Amino acid sequence: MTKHDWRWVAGLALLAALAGCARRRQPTERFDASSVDVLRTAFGSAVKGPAGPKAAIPDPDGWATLKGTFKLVGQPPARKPLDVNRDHSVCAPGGKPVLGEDLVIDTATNGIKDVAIYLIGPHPKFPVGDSKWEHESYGKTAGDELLFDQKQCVFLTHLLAIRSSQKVRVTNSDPVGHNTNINGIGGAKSESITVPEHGYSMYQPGGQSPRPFKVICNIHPWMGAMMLVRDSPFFAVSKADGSFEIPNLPSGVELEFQVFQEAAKNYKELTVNGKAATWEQGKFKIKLPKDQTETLNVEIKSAAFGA
Amino acid sequence: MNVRFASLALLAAALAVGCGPPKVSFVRYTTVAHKIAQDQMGQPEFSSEQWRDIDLTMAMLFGTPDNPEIPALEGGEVGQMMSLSRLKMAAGPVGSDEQGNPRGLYREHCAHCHGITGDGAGPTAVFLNPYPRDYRLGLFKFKSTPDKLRPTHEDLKKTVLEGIPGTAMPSFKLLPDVEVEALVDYVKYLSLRGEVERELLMRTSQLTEGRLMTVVAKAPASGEKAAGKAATPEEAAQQAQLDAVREAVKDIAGRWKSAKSAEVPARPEMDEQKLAASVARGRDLFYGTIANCIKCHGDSALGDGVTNDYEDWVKDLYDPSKEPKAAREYLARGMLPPRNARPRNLRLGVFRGGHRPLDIYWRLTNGIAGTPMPKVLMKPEGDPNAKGLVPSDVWDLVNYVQSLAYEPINNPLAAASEAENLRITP
Amino acid sequence: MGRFWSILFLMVPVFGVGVFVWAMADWWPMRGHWLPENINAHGGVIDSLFLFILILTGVIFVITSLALFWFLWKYDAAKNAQPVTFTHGSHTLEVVWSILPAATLVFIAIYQMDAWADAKMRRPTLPSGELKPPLAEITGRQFEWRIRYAGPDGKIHTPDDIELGNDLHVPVHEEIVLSIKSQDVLHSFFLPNLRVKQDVVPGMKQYVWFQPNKTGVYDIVCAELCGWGHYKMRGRLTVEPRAKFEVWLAEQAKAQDQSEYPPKAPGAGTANTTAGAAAGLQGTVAAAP
Amino acid sequence: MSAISLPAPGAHEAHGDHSGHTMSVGEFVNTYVFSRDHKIIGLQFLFSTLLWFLVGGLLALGIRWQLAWPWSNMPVIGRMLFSAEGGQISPEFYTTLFTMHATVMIFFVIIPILAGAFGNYLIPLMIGADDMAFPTLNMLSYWFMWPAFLLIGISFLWPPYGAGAGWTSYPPLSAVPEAAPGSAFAQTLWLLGVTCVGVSSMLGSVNYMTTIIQMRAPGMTMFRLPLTIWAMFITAILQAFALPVLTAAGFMQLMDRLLGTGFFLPEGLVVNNGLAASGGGQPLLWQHLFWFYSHPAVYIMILPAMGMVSDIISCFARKPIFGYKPMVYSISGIAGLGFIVWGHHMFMSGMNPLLGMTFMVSTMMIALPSAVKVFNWLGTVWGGKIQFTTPMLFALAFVSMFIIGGLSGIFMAATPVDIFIHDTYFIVAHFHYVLFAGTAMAVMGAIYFWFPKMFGRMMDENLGKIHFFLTFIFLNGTFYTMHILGAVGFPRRLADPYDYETFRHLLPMNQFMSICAILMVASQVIFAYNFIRSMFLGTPVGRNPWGANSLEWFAPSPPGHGNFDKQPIVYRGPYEYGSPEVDTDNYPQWQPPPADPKRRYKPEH
Repeated sequence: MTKHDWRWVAGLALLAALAGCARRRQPTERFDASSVDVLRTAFGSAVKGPAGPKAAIPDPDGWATLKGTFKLVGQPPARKPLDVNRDHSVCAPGGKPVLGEDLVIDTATNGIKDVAIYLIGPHPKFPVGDSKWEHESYGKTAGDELLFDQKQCVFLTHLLAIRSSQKVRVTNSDPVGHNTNINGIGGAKSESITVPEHGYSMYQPGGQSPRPFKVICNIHPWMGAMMLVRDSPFFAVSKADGSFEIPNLPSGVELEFQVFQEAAKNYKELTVNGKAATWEQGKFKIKLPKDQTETLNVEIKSAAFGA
Repeated sequence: MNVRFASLALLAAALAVGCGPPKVSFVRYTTVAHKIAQDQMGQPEFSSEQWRDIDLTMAMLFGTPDNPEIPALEGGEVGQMMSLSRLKMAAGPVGSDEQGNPRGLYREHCAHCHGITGDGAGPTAVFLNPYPRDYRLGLFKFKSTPDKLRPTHEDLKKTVLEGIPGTAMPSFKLLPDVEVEALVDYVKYLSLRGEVERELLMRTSQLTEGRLMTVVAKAPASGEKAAGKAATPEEAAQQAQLDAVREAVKDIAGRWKSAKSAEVPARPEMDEQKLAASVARGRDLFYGTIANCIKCHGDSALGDGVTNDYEDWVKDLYDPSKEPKAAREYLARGMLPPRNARPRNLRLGVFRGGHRPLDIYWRLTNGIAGTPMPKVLMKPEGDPNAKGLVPSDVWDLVNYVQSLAYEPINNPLAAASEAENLRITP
Repeated sequence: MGRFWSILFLMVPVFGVGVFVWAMADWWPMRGHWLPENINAHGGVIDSLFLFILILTGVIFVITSLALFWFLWKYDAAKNAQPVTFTHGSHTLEVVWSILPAATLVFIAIYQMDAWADAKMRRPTLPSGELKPPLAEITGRQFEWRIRYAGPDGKIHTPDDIELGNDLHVPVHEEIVLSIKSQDVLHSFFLPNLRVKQDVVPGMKQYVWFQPNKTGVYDIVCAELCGWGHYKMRGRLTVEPRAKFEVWLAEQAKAQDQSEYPPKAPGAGTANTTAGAAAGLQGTVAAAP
Repeated sequence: MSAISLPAPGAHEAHGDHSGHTMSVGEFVNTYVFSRDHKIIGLQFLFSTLLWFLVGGLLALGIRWQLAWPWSNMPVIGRMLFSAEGGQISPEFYTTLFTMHATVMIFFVIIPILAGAFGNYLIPLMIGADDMAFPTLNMLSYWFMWPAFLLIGISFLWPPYGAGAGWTSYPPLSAVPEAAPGSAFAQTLWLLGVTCVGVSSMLGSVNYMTTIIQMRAPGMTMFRLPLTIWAMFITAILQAFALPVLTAAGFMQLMDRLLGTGFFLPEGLVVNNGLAASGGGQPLLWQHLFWFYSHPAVYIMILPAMGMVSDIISCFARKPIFGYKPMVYSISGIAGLGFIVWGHHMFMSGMNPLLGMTFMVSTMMIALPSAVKVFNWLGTVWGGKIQFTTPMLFALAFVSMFIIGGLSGIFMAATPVDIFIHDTYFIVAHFHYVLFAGTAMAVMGAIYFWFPKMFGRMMDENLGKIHFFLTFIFLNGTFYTMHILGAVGFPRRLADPYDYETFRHLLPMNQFMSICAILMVASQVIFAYNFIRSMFLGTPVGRNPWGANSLEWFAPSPPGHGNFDKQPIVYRGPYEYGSPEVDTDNYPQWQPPPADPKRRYKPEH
């Protein structure tokens, strides 16, 4: 056949393409329909009794302490100034720039502030009040009321970690009204409430959150903080020098911890006590010897913060 | 010559087969999937195996747009939420069954805005302001329950019946009650479905092996089950997977079950002067720092206070004010171009959540879920010198807000702009 | 073939008239394919005018069409032997068939002026001779009809107004005046059963009036393109006896005054609102602009 | 370059040296693309408009689909257009469908095919000129259509696939970009496109007027012009006077949309929570300006058809047109009155009801000349020798259908009745009887009639008759029933009228109409096949296959460049069929009168 015929075919193809047959489709299910029915029947008729052999969790043999520091290796990324666009007199007196707090490095020690480290295993749901797992020292603080203050349009606690049984007293030490918008996730309840000048409101999380969540103020959109709510009392937030300590942890069993830092992209390139390590999704497992104090000196490369 | 005819035939075939009426199916929750994949797994997308698991599980739980299913939990949590017969009435293509009962109500009345999947992204959606609700978050603005709690059946029904004044959501008051019920149930169904998909995505990202449905056992012959003989390891593994899913569906369904309207104390009866006084008090509260309304609604209640904020479902994905470029990757995945959340202009007298005093009281004391609108601080019990409002204060605010629309200053041109068309009278 | 084609053109008047007769006779399958029931005391004249014009034009249609058929049949070249009539026209004929239609058309025009004036110009008046104030104000917006009744104080545009969507109730056997306006784009307030239609234009206040003489539920249609949801602007008009109407209005007043949850037991403390609404309604009738 | 190796049609008749060698690209472009020859331009118009006719027809089928099977998946093309919602037509796409259907049919088909295609092709031939007065202007008048084609064609590419405020594009709906999906970018394209169409018609009309006044052949007095030419002449005048108003209005709306002026937007308008409009304007102003053009445009869309029908009927009745001068006067009368009746589109618009009365009278009056024309056509058929050729059948169909279309107009003219049937399917039936059953039938007839002149070959008569029969049946099945719907008050432009109790029971009727519509469009395939096939394989014909009188048949078929090989001299009017002066039943305008004075024909009076 001749060149001319090819042009004709090509033309038709183009036409078809224009007509839209070549348009990208939304992806749809890719699996065999039969397995759906199988699963549906199985789902409907749950096997009563023990569904297969569950790996029993051994009990701890006593108590131990986990402490350590988080430090930054390399050039700390500069803190970005925030866009203060109202109530300047209160929020930025003298027009001084307000800097973001998602990553605060202590210039002296290179310590990383506001790194949360909290227990997530072995129990998927922590046995609250189980004396084998929860040291009695924690009993006293179970119902405590914690302070969450804001001054000059800055949340004074940038990352607040609490137990789901505890209460938070959200106070406002500014002469302007704020609204505290707590975007709870998981069991932790969300609540957005106006906090009048020098007034306060109470927040009761109710349940635990799988990971820290945002607390913002819609009236002053640049304000931001985070909150972490756990059933277990085993969590800590690193201080300005990057140090943290979790006392009275159950010992002799493999515990799993989760590490979280707001600005961290990943936890792949770490050195833990001098040895290179990788914590996938910030998780790591550790077994603490009885009545010992285990130290974790963690160094995170500034690359992990996209610097 | 015959090449031409051949290619013509080819094109015809392509048209008939390739471009025939499409198979209607739920679309994936691509935006959130991208977000989760990035945050939790540090990769742009879920793998196709992970997606296969999710799709499979979703199909197992909720069926298809043409043939919906209710997740079968022993507790029947979901069964109490919605009835399958009503769902079938709302689902499927438009038409009617043998008995002449309507079918496909959702696609007749809702889908072109809210989308087949209830993602609030139907073909008409992009032209509307505000955008239609995306059911998949389980967040609804105008309801009687506080904070971000789920709405009650009545809340959703009211919205369907009355529509949402000031938006493109029309009233379906003129539909038969059974059809409205069907639609409300279907909205819940889509909402639940979306929440579950979101949850499954999150769980998948958390799983160490990253797979949700690794084993699919063969269907056990009814005889074996009856014999009650122990489950094979394969079945056991499968049950373990399903337990996880069950748990997820359970507590999401639980949120819907626990939805309960907030109580509202009766508004004090008032005569003219009392009302005037109450309005005056309300005005002070409006400008005061306890209720702090002016901050967002502006010094003259025209809704011009904070106008550069966004709603939560945008901020969940990315922060438009900080990283506007991130919009591209979500727009590519079906997000509608984000718009600012604008505080209501209270002088129009249009109340989207209803203009009954009750509704406005609820807006004030419950906040508006997903938006910057917070709830007012009620005076905590047992602390006399703490700041906060008492119900009568809230009623003052309600009265003031209701009176705003009628302040003569609103429309100085009312007379001029409504020149009556000339009429001759005998 | 000439015969065949002539017959084809004969079919035009045959079917043309047939279809209309069929529809008017309400025979299957064209049940209800005719003017919907008229429940407006002033609407009859429109129907009769419609029929009058229908008959008039029908006659002309039949005559001309038959003439066409007959000429085709008779002067078919294949069948017709005698030579063509070589004429360039006839002055008299031209004059005749100019004058006749002209006269008829002018007559039709003049004949209708009164009906038009009644429908669009002569707004009903109170016994006092003043213009009758509107019972309700109807605002078209994308895509619904917002309906405002005066509340207890009897004035529209006060905080106690009764505001509803798409649900208009009017008392039967009364001159009803409605004020209609638009909030955004053009709409058209169309009541098929009342033979009422008026475009609503933003920035322009207009009135429609009618006297329903039959209770029942009827459609409110939007008859001017107003956007993608044009077809969704369906309203409901309920015509009911005065007493029922006032009860209904009182209920609405109460319902939209709800300020307690869970709601009080029915009956308690609703008397004042009921009375108020009823009184307010009297007010609307009494008050004059 | 196989296409290029075609010999220029007619060129070899004018100067045969061309026919041998295949022409260079440059020559090809000059001859067929940017040609100044009125015949080529006419054919260019004809082909473009026929293609758009197809598009418009498909859009109409989209509308009919939704009305007959609301919200159900559209077969075959459903997925291409709206896979988003599973093959359903979305409501905003429905508004686009009827808007673009009207726009395409009116601005891209009817107006250009009458004035552009036939006006261009016939005027010089019928008045015995060798070309238009301003050939370059003429070429521009075609090439100004292309910006319009492109602008409006582009708007088909993105949702909602075109403008959606109706072809009347009433503000505020059209002027506020947020008001309707189609009112965003697409509406701007629409306004620009329509402006380009306006420019094109303006160029054409100036050219036609000059040509007809200046370039008639010797002996061709004004009252010896064929009625086609008279109609074209009056149409040109109408266009020249009415168009500027539309163009101005279009620009005002553009400014309202783009520059924030407030010609058509009243105070304090907030639509779809968009930005508040500038305000201070009046929506009715647009309607007045728009209809001041668009009502005369209705006659621009029917007068040339009337002219061509007169020629065809007279030719195949083999008998002089009945009342030539009254015909001319009534055309002029329609044109004159056409300028003072626009208000009858606005009886319900909120315009002062007093104006309604005056417009009612003038509107009633405009029915008069139309009546006169109908009677004259009947008079022409009476006492003739009727040849039932395809063109004749279409012409007769025009008369028969125009009677219906004309009479149904009286209902709308009667203001009280209009209260009920305004914006219902009654008006849809009315203008489809005038424009489709009327003009489109006439155009079909004209194509069959002048095809031999255009291409030197006959179209197949049998296929033509089948095409006519099917079209005639199905068009009545589609449009006549619309009167009945209108009587029930069935409104136009509703994506789902069955929401309303009042109209729910009309669904079966609509399905019947839609089936007829689909078949009607399908039967045009016969026409397309016949047209294309006959262009190459039809039986070749001489200069005057129909034995007609007017001058174009004096030229070769197809006429070469410069039209006439001999200078035509005109001795009489174009309708002297069956004259006693000659023995043949036709008596062409160019044929000298018999030498013998006794044979001369003396009119009675």
